[in-house]
Amino acid sequence: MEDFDDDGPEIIKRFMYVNRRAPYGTIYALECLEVVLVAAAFDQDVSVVFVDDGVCQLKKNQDTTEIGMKNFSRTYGALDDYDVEKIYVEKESLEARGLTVDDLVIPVEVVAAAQLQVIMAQQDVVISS
Amino acid sequence: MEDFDDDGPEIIKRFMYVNRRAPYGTIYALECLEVVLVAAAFDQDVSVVFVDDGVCQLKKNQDTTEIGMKNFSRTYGALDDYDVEKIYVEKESLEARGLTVDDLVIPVEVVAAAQLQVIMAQQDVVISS
Amino acid sequence: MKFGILINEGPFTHQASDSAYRFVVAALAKGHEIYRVFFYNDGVYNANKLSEPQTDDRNLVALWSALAEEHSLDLVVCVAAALRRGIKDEVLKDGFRISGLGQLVEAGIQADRMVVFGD
Amino acid sequence: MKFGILINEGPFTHQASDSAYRFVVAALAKGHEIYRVFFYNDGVYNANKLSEPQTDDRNLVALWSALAEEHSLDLVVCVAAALRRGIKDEVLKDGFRISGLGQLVEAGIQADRMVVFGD
Amino acid sequence: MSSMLHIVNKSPFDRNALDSCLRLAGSGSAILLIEDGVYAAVAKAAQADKITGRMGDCSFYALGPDIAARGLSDISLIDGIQVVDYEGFVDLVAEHGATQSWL
Amino acid sequence: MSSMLHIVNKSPFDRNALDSCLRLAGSGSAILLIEDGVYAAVAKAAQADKITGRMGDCSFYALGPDIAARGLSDISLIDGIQVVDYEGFVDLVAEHGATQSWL
Repeated sequence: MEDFDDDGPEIIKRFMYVNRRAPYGTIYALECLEVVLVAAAFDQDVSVVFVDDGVCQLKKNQDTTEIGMKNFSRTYGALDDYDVEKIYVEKESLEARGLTVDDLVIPVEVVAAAQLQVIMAQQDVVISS
Repeated sequence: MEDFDDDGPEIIKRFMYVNRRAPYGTIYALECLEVVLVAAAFDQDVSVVFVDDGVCQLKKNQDTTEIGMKNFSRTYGALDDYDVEKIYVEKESLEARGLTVDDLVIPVEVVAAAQLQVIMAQQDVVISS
Repeated sequence: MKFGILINEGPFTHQASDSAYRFVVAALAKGHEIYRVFFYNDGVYNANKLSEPQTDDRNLVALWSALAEEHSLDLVVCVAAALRRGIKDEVLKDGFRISGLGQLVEAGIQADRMVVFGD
Repeated sequence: MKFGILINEGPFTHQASDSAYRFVVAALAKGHEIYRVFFYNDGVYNANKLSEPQTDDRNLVALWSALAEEHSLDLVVCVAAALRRGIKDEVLKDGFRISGLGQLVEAGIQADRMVVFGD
Repeated sequence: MSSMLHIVNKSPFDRNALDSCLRLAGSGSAILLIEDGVYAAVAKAAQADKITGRMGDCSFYALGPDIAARGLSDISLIDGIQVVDYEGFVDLVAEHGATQSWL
Repeated sequence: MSSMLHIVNKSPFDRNALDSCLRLAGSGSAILLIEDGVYAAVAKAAQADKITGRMGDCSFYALGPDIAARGLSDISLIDGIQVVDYEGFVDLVAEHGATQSWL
């Protein structure tokens, strides 16, 4: 893994990865997850947000056998192993889709839109896809 | 131009091309227009519908100089030369976007959703993009 | 019954080509005929033989090509859409051919049903 | 100021690459520095040298390549996204290089601002 | 010509495709939800009344493989939506008149 | 860190991007409409109240080149939306904190 300490004083920034899309219908969910797993190896302050249809990425019991696509929902469980611990799900988005935290494949912090406003405003870099 | 008369009895079908996207933000408007111009050369019953953001394709006074993309809005004027005469714009879509027929680059038939339901239901082939 | 298929998106980014592929497999299994599969817009990327998915992922370029060989499918890539996107003979997968938009219209005329898959 | 740019869509189908190109030109004109342009998702298609737009249309692949040469821009194509989409060295336009996702994260760290262009 | 088959592949939360389909599909149409369109089939979703409002004069279908992929097999769907597989999708196309995809 | 810049490139009629941006952008944010996002700037559009409702606590901008391309130069925009060119876009990014694109 790359190490940028030699380039000067270490920079630690707040990175937020924003997921607003459902899985499988488009590749954005999967390719964003691939970015987050790489980003976790850098010594930065990483958070991942699921809002709008992004919350659907975390739905339990995904079974892609019949659509022939790779089921990557279990990979979200690896975020914890990579020390990505700030995982936020917007309350309003979850409720609008008829879901609760019990439906999700990993433990998350459910935040209301008003709280998420504050968290987003604290970021240095926001990557959306 | 291809001629399929030799393949058997001539088939005349009702083809409808449905435009639901704004121009420039995506290429669908332009590439759909390219299909319609080719389709016009076949001896079929062609209609073109503009609904939702598709109505924005026909807005007058488009000037793409500063975005560096090709302005294809004048090409809609060629539909008449190609004998494509059934051009429908949904009334509700036009109004929601604050537009009127005077804002459009070509003469069209403005139809209410209830009429468009009937026209769509009469088609043999519906091509959307 | 004869089906015509139009695919407007490439492999991977949207599910369109996956859905179309499974529809075609199911139609063939039921004894229907596929008159033609036409690739338009970003759909032309489905014909790129350089595509190399991860080994645990599906490879739509290869799947379409194999299905075409097995069932003599006519897979047509739009020349105008392909040229601007850099899909040319040198990267064209076996089983696909490049031709004009007239092939789409002709499929609409000759097939009993046309089904469009896109974004 | 140093800008990092992320482009998630290819040329033609979405305006993302056009908008990013015009943003970068304007930033350079104002004396800013472009730390890196990173191409992800379908953005990797911007590097396909076989792309051949109509003569009266813009050619983003060529425009990015020329801008990179003129201003020594670092245009990085994500290797994982590119491999599955068939963008490899044999079709890579001059001025682009293929590398890993770490280059995107590094751009986020080193640049003062990151701007994302996509669908 | 028999009634049309409308196909919606977009989430009703993200796009206007379902709205437009429901506005423009004639009485007696069949409406099939595929890909991200299947999120519209969830009974407890905020958008569910859009479909229930047309349940009387249209028939609704949802593609089972897309429901399963998205983990919705353990979720209640709107009463009256029929789940089909890809072969059922083919049958729907064959049994109806023209097919319109609301991309 | 100064306030954020939010970028919306989607039509408010087709997608939920503007809705989500307006729900999650904090007070004092700058919101820039580009590409198909500029349709949200039309004063007579049915969606105009979405932006006027946040005009008090956010600042709104729209990209002139995208407005001109779509033929909206002869149309009234919502009062208070400032039109900028690409150099103005660059300035907005430089003058604010993080930039968030609502794709």
